Amino acid sequence: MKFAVPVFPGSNCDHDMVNALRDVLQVEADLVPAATTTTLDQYDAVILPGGFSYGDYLRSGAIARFAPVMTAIKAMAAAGKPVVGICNGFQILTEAGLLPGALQANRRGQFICQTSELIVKNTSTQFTSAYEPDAHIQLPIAHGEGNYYCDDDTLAELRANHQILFEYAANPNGSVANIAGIMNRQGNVLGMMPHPERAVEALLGSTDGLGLFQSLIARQTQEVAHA
Amino acid sequence: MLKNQTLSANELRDQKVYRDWGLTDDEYQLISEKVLGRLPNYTEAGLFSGMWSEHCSYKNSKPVLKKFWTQGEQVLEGPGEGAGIIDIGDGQAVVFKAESHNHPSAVEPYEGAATGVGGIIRDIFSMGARPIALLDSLRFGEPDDAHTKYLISQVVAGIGGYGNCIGIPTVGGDTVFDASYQKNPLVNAMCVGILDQADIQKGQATGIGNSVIYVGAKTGRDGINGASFASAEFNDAKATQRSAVQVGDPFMEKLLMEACLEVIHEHRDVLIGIQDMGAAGLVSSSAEMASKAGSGLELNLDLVPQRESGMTPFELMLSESQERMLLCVKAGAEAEIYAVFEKYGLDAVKIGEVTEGHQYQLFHHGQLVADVPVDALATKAPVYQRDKKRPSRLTKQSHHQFMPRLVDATGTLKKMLQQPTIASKKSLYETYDSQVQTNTVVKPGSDAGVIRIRHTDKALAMTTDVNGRYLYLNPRIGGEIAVAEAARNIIASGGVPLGITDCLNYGNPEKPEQFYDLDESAQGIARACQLFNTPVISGNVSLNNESNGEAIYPTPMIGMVGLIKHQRDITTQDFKQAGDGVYVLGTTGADFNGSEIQKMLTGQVSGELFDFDLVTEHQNQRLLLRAIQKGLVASAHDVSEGGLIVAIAESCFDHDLGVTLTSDLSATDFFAETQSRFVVSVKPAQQVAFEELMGTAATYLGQTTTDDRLWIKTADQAFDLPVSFAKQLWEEALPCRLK
Amino acid sequence: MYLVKVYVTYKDSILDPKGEAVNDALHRLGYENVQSVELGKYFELKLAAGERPVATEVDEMCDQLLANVNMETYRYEITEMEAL
Amino acid sequence: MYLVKVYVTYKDSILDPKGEAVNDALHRLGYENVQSVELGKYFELKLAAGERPVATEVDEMCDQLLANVNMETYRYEITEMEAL
Ligand SMILES: Nc1ncnc2c1ncn2[C@@H]1O[C@H](COP(=O)(O)OP(=O)(O)O)[C@@H](O)[C@H]1O
Ligand SMILES: [Mg+2]
Repeated sequence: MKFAVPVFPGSNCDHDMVNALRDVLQVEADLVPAATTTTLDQYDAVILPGGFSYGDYLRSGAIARFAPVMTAIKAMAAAGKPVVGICNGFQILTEAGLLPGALQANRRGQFICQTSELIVKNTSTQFTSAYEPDAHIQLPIAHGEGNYYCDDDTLAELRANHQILFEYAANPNGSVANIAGIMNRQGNVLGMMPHPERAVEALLGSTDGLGLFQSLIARQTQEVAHA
Repeated sequence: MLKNQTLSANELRDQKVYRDWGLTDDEYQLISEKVLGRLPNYTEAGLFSGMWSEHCSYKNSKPVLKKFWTQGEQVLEGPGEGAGIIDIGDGQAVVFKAESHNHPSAVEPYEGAATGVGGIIRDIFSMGARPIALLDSLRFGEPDDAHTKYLISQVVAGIGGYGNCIGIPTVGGDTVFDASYQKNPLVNAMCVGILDQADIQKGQATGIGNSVIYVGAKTGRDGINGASFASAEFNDAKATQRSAVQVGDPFMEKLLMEACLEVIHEHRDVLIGIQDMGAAGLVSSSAEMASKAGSGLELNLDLVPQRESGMTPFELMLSESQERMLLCVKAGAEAEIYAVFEKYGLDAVKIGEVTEGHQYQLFHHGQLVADVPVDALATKAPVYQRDKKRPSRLTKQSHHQFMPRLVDATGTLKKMLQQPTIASKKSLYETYDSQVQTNTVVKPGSDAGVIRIRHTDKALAMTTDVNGRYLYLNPRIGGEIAVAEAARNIIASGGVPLGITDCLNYGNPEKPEQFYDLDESAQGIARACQLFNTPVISGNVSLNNESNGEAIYPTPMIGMVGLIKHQRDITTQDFKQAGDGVYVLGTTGADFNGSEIQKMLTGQVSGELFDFDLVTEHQNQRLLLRAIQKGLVASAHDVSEGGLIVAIAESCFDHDLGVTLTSDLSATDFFAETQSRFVVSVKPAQQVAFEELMGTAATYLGQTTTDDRLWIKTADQAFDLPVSFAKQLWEEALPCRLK
Repeated sequence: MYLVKVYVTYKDSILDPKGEAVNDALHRLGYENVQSVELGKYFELKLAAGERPVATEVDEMCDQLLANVNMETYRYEITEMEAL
Repeated sequence: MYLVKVYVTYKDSILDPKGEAVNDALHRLGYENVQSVELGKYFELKLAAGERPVATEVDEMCDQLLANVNMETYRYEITEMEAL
């Protein structure tokens, strides 16, 4: 299985993601420049990494969504391949309209870096199948604008379709309905504020992020076996 | 703001405008009579004012800095370059340096702190290293008045704003509140990087005809002559003559860093030298690069990328616009270098070249606007041996050792845990991304931050420390203690101290009593460094931290890095499990002058500082390190401000464990700040081996428990309170005060 | 040449965390009269005349980039500047 | 009750990285006519009438909190609102 990790100007968790994929999960992963990459056909999945694309100077993700690589990412999403956005990646996916809602400044207006307890709300997805239903997991968060907002109708829809995958056990940022991560209706685009790639080695404090990558890899391996 | 840009050399002399830029009459005369043999023109005088400022020339502090110990076989690059370098084996090296941004932060706290961080990062990557960690050492007034609260929130936001965006984890620092810093807050930032020794860069410009290339942000009228501003004392009248505040652009710096590292790694055959533009901007970077190489230099200022129109040579040369670097590149290789920067969307422009001889020549609109010897700018500033006089606060000092009278041990502890300097700094450092780059093994909250070195079994421990109160009572011993405390934090984390960087924050050195503090403490630092084998490899001087004639406490911030040889040795301060034995390593004396409890009970610190023995300190440190390396230690925490009781309480908090302890010491003794001590916990199975190794150096106090109770029976009273309550007081004190 | 001033604010239904923070800070400073604060963005663009009507261009720029139409609304004023 | 609109922008000579970023983004999107972008803040405050003149209060709030007078300038408009 081969992952693409686009590097937007200002991405800063791009190497962390590739290191997690290659060194810990032993899968192939390439950094691809957002400004010059126009196709991702050779990849099985794409993960938009965290950071401050274009400085996040207007709204986080607002400028990045026009980067050339986004056309390729949209094509991947349309083709049903897995598209994951972590932190700034999530912000980019909402700005690009691949996921509903938006991410606002944290309720207390400050950047927060801490370990958050999350509840895995839906484990029958390609992103979460390795977790136990309602598992409580520990993942780091590190963001200034992670306060998820959507209107009531959208929230009702997210709930009805089980699109909410991760909820905070103790809401750190003011997100609607404690939302930490959601997927699209089709179930192939995931966005989440917490950083699973920071939780794949016991030395660094938690391995609870492994489940997400393992779910994805297992699903992909199955598909290959079926084909 | 900068009026009279058209003054002639004679008018400049007659109106003595150079004085506004920080040049003295003597210095001006020296330039006119000895250095140039003629009157400097407006631009030239400006160049000298920047280069001969304390910030660039160290003219007041050089004789003091000479006393530092800078050798040590581990040192690959000592003070002098952008940052120092230390060998860590396997062909790798660690690079670190600290920088103060006190004055800019007092004026504009968010941007002042942010650009301080940006500047120190450039120092590190200009050496060829990838920055892997940041630390910040902060001193504020008591967090009571609205202005101090504003400073705190803005400084912390600025540090986080820059570090978080560029993607370098902030893994440590220290924060102290004292009225001494009310008008002169200290904002010191430290950056640590690692590199392969083959990639070490120098800031030099050699080879006649080679190109000088400007990269990064455009030059504007920001921070003009900031170097001499930073070197001047604060007073309200001067507040009006500031030039534009510098604004940091961490996004730009991220791109600049990646582009420079790419040039260093992949174009090393054509890259001759690289240096950041820091204090005194373009003039300092270019003159230093040429002077170090013994070259001449010629720059065409019309080619300098400019953000504003109509900038004069004076402004262009002395602007401190951020996020700019200067490269020296082989003639003919310019296009190759431009291509790298273009990829990152950055300006890269040839603005001049290395010339024969030793002159520094600037052209503007086709005219030669400055023509001075390079070395005169870079190395020939006068050096002042300042007078030194023992301050009256020391000559009049009482020999009496303060003895607190405790009627209520538990109540005193509760109050102590809420002192701003003792209370948890979590609400501040939680706004820093401490984990980006996924190498952070120990986040802020323990004695030192620890970063693993990928693909090896090694890790680096890092800390910043200094207790200005101790230096206020005895600058020499206080200087020794600052280094000792930093080393204690490294050792407690399982590391071997490698070396230090420093920020020497003092008052006005022209006052003999202030110079005494600087000189004495430097000698204390030097002695301790030699004993701990921690050479000074870089640092920074910030003088004139005074307002209305009143200086801050002498505050030489010590930034120390240590090497942890095996990741299994990484140790943190928190007790790990119930049933472990709790020990104190080192002896406790009745040492209260300068202590937190003296401050808490009397509102100030006074009297002669308690005794301190470096040799004992060193022995205790070695002993703990051996115990850690033998795998005998579950947790280790150095004892510092607040004494033993605070160290024990802090060790309980992370895992919500209780303790049941007994001691012959009095409850009062638990607040003593005797140095050279650690609180250590040991698993039952290892207690015999631990006690054997320690001999009489460590004393058994009791055990950790699962009970929510901190219970210590002392010779007179007991400390007794729920750990959860103690933790709540300690964690909520600061956010509550800062509201 | 045109000077375009664009104001971007949150839609009514949306909680504005930054505005709330400013509101609280003003209260702490003793400005008890403050009833509410909204914090938006204010752009000043200089635009050369092009082939298309300025307003069309500005509308597009706002929809695409300057505002997030999920949560924000915008309005703008266009003034023609004297040529220098 | 008053509606106060406050506009905060950078002073000349102060770097505006946010405005630069938006300017570059607009160019990349093909809006070549854009000559410059400045990005400032826009506040809408609702203020109950108090003892002191509104303008005095607003001036103070701007100086103290809403603008950073080291680097920013501000201007404002005050309109009296109909009681509801
Ligand atoms: N400004 C700061 N930035 C980052 N970390 C900080 C800061 N201030 C304090 N800390 C962290 O808080 C913890 C306690 O600090 P301190 O009391 O200075 O420790 P010590 O006394 O052991 O040197 C340390 O982990 C330190 O790194
Ligand atoms: Mg410590």
